[in-house]
Amino acid sequence: MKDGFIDRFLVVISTALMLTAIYTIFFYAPTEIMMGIVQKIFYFHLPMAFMAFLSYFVAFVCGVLYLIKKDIKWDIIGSASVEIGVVFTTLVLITGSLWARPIWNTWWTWDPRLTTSFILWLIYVAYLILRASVEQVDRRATFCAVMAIVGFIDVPIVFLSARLWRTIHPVVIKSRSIDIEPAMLTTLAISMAAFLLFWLTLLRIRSRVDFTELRIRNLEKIRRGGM
Amino acid sequence: MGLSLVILRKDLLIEIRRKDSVISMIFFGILLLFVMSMAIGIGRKVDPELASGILWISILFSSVLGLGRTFSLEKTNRCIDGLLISPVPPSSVFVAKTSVNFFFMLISEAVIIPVFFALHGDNITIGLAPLLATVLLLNLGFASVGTLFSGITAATRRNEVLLPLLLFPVITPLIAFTVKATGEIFAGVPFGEYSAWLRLMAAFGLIFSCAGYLLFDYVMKEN
Amino acid sequence: MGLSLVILRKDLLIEIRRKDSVISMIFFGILLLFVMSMAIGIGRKVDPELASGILWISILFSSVLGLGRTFSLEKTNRCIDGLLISPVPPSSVFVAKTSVNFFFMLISEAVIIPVFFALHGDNITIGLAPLLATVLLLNLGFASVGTLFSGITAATRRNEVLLPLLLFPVITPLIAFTVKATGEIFAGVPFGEYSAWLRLMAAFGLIFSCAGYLLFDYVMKEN
Amino acid sequence: MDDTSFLRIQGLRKSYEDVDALRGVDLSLARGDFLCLFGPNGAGKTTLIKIVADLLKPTSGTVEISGGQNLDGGIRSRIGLISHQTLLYDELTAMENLQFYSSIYKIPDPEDKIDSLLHTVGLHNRRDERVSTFSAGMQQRLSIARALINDPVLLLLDEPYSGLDQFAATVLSNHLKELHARHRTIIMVTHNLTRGLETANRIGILSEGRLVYLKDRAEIDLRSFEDHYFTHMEAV
Amino acid sequence: MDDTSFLRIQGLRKSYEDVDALRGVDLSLARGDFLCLFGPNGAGKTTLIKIVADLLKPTSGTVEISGGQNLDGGIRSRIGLISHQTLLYDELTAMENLQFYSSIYKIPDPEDKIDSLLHTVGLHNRRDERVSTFSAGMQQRLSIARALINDPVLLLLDEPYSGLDQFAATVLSNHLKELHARHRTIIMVTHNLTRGLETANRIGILSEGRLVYLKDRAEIDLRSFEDHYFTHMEAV
Ligand code: HEM
Ligand SMILES: Nc1ncnc2c1ncn2[C@@H]1O[C@H](COP(=O)(O)OP(=O)(O)OP(=O)(O)O)[C@@H](O)[C@H]1O
Ligand SMILES: Nc1ncnc2c1ncn2[C@@H]1O[C@H](COP(=O)(O)OP(=O)(O)OP(=O)(O)O)[C@@H](O)[C@H]1O
Ligand SMILES: [Mg+2]
Ligand SMILES: [Mg+2]
Repeated sequence: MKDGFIDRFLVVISTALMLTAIYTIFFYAPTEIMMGIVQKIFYFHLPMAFMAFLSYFVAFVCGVLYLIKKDIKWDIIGSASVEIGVVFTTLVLITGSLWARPIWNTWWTWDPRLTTSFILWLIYVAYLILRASVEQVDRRATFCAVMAIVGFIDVPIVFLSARLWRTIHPVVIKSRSIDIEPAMLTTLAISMAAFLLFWLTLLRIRSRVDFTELRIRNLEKIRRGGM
Repeated sequence: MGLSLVILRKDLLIEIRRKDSVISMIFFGILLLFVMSMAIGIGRKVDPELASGILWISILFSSVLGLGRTFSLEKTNRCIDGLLISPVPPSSVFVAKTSVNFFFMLISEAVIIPVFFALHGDNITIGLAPLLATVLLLNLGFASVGTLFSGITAATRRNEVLLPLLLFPVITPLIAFTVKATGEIFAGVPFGEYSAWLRLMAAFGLIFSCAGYLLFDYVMKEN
Repeated sequence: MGLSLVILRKDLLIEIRRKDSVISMIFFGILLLFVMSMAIGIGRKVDPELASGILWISILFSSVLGLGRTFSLEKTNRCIDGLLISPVPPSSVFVAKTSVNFFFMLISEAVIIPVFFALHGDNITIGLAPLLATVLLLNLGFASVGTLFSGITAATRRNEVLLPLLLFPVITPLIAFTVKATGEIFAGVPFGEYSAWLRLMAAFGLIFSCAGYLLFDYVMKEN
Repeated sequence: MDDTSFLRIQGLRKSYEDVDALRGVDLSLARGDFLCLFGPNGAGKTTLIKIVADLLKPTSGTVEISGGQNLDGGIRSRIGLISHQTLLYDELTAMENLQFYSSIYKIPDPEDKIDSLLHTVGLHNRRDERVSTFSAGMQQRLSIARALINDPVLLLLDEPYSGLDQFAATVLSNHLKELHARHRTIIMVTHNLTRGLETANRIGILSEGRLVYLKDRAEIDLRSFEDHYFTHMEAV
Repeated sequence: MDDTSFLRIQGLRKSYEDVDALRGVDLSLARGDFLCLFGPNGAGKTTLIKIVADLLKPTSGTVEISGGQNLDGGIRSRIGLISHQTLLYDELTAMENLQFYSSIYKIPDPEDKIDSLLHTVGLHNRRDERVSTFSAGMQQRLSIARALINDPVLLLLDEPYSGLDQFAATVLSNHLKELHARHRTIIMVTHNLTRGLETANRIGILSEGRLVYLKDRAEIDLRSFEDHYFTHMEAV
């Protein structure tokens, strides 16, 4: 009951925030001089990339917790998180490509940042394939936890290897300063907040589906006179 | 440690009896080397980095054959149940299987690399010591991640297929480091300029052999 | 013919239930595409023939996964004995398995080729009709030789390993024709100039599907 | 060696690398005979069954069934086999397995047949579950249904009772008796003396690749048979 | 539920996706008990054995062996298991298989032990041949030797008689009686009523995931037991 209320609340808030973000992006933020209108993609591109990382981090934590506690809820949250992460990574790849076409005059290039994004995508799609090929619930949860941990350990290594290559992909957010116009920064912040809330909503709803399924299965068992 | 040795000895005995793991790895590696050289190299000057890419793709894809084997061996007749009910700790199994895989890779590399030099040796400087270091570091990383994952995929229905699927995405950084390092070795660059790559490879190997050692417990119990 | 359909239907049913053959083929194909493009393509202009080599190596190596599967399926619980004692002629099994493999390859190509264009599409002319012809001819040759050999290797102890080992040397000509033809298609050359390759591919496909049809009898009885 | 024999095995030998599994087996069965074959582990029983089913080639010797060499001719569609393996597809359900086998035997209107077989082996309520989820005995039961789907005239049974509970075993015994009454030719290998002696009309013992005993059931005295059986048991 | 029990199973349940294989099993065995468990196909016997061997996790409930939960502690090195599979390496010889298993159990001077076990199961003259060339029954025999190599105090036997000829079966029965006399705790699953009733001191029937019958052998009247057995058989 209470959960349902929080969910509905989240949906409303994140929709509102998302609409605000879209408004700010198109009517408040200045149009970039060099790139023109395509630069607007940036406000989706970057938040999506961050949400993807956040998803994988959450999956990692859930993986560790599952192995320690053996509580299936961590598996459910972790896998939901990976699914969302894969969706966002896919969107990063797509938005990036759409952006790259006019700017770099190519859909794809073997730039390290792009390459690493693609590697992340591969790792977590492999996770989903693994998930699909194991049926027993405990076994699947354990393997997915291990995969989520190993995959996440890999993330910094993947990025490290990227830094060591020459790159045409811009590194904006350097260690301390951010070289970006204030209005753009505000827009980015709003957009970021909107995506964060959207991510949270998705995670809750997606894991709710699995929790419900689990409950249904248990109820069915009781009905069959098992439990 | 003693138990790892017992398992290691058994696996080697079985390999000596069947001879097929290492032979397939070697043959498949050479095959890949040829097919790729043919598809890519014909009428093209193969520079050091490209050559290094061809070499490692051949070695790594052929090594997967050996990897999958070490576990499917234990699944026939459910020998793995014999290990699971016994007092052998899963980590000993991990050490044994990683060593077996490391060793099989070494043997097959000892054949594939000379063949590679015969094919592409013209444009390439041969630095034996640094190459050996690269090989050993690569094998460490590959064998430990590979053993962990072959433990996972052995418990699924389609072991031989799923293994490369899981493995390659995760070891892409290792492949990238190795290709880079070897490319520079082949180009005859001084050690100082590529030692960073070797250090990264060592880090990768260490991190993942520890992760494998710790996680293997959970994996093996699910088999 | 009727019997082939029965077996074909069963294989598709099993695939629908497990979903894993086609998915693994697709994923492994993309993985190979990516690893090779990365190892070879970084900082290099990928010309049409090189691109064509990368594409076909990815597709063919991933297709082996599906091939091995169609027979290992029959070996678990020795279902193949069930076929052997029955009045089903081995040639019907051949037709069924070749069709399954042909079909699985087609599905996976339908995904891999678009991804390939996304990665390398810039320097490449897209000729849809001739490409489709190439794909169909390649699949015919590959699926028939592959089915024959998967029948052979299924009778050995290490089916999944031996299969590519036997298969690739035999189909090297087919690969060469395909890479050549596709390279020219990608280069935007007019049909007349590469139609010879396509004719060679068709000849290869026909010869080997007949050979497979005739030889399969002997192969299957040894299982 | 009468001319009317349905199955005739002559001078059958089979050598594997180190072992001579069959060292000259001669046997002839009339249509409607039910032979139960006993023998110590490693005697060559499975090897014999496989050769009769044309799944294994003999080193020398011949098997003629219904006049033709090695199953050529129409007889192939009327053979049933139960072996150490189940010959079932793990990923298909019980129902789908039987449907598949009935279509390769081109059985017209198989539904009723499948239904009644599933009832016989007691798997009717599990018919839509995948075989991989079945227990060992349930798989053996389904394997029996599979072997009977084409209403075989020659039935080759290699340890059909293995894994079956007593209830299923009794059902199988009764079914075999009925098939025997309907003049099906049956060769059964088993280690279960009671079941074997209660159903078959001919009893054989295979030991070290030779048929050392072959008698009509009617002529056999139970006590002396057991003694006989045990004298041949010591050697693997 | 006496405090001296060697093995104690409480409220054991196991559900696979569609099926509830165990629906609450309580059982406690004293050291030296020999329990023979009967039950129809699919009753959950194998599932129970696997859970006790710690090869499968229960959905709920606990198994305590010698006081510790789930085999933790020294007891793990004194467990013997015979399951539906043989747990043998196909490519190794009989001898090498036993050598391997004796080294993972760290058995000092295993030669004599291996020799005597090979004699017991009648495979001494085949000891240097690869397991893959063995017949089904020979593999089962070797599997028995394998399970006994560490002189187990807890022996879990899932249909140990399957595939054995009568001679080997008698040898096994005698060996089990001897182990029973030496106070080994044994759980045996079998469909062979005679063998089960002749060796065990406690008899149970598992049906549809529940232990529906459990009595001391001494209290059992043979006739009435068979009736009892058959009333529980009908359901898969
Ligand atoms: C981990 C994933 C990624 C992150 C964190 C990321 C982040 C960013 C950031 C912060 C910018 C803003 C640069 C600026 O405005 O100066 C940017 C720009 C851009 N990104 Fe990404 N990106 C990622 C992946 C990708 C991918 C996969 C593609 C292409 C397929 C891509 C294509 C682009 C393009 C074309 C630009 C504009 C470049 C320019 O201004 O010249 N990005 N990215
Ligand atoms: N892996 C599995 N997945 C789903 N269901 C299973 C699985 N293994 C067993 N079952 C089901 O659990 C039940 C008990 O199976 P189990 O193997 O324990 O039976 P059993 O008593 O050993 O039978 P049998 O005498 O035939 O060996 C059966 O209904 C079976 O279908
Ligand atoms: N593939 C093989 N390679 C080598 N030897 C084999 C092979 N199969 C069987 N044998 C040997 O042939 C002999 C007969 O084996 P077979 O399987 O026919 O025995 P069986 O009578 O069926 O025994 P069981 O009662 O144990 O099933 C045995 O000595 C066995 O070791
Ligand atoms: Mg046999
Ligand atoms: Mg069982």
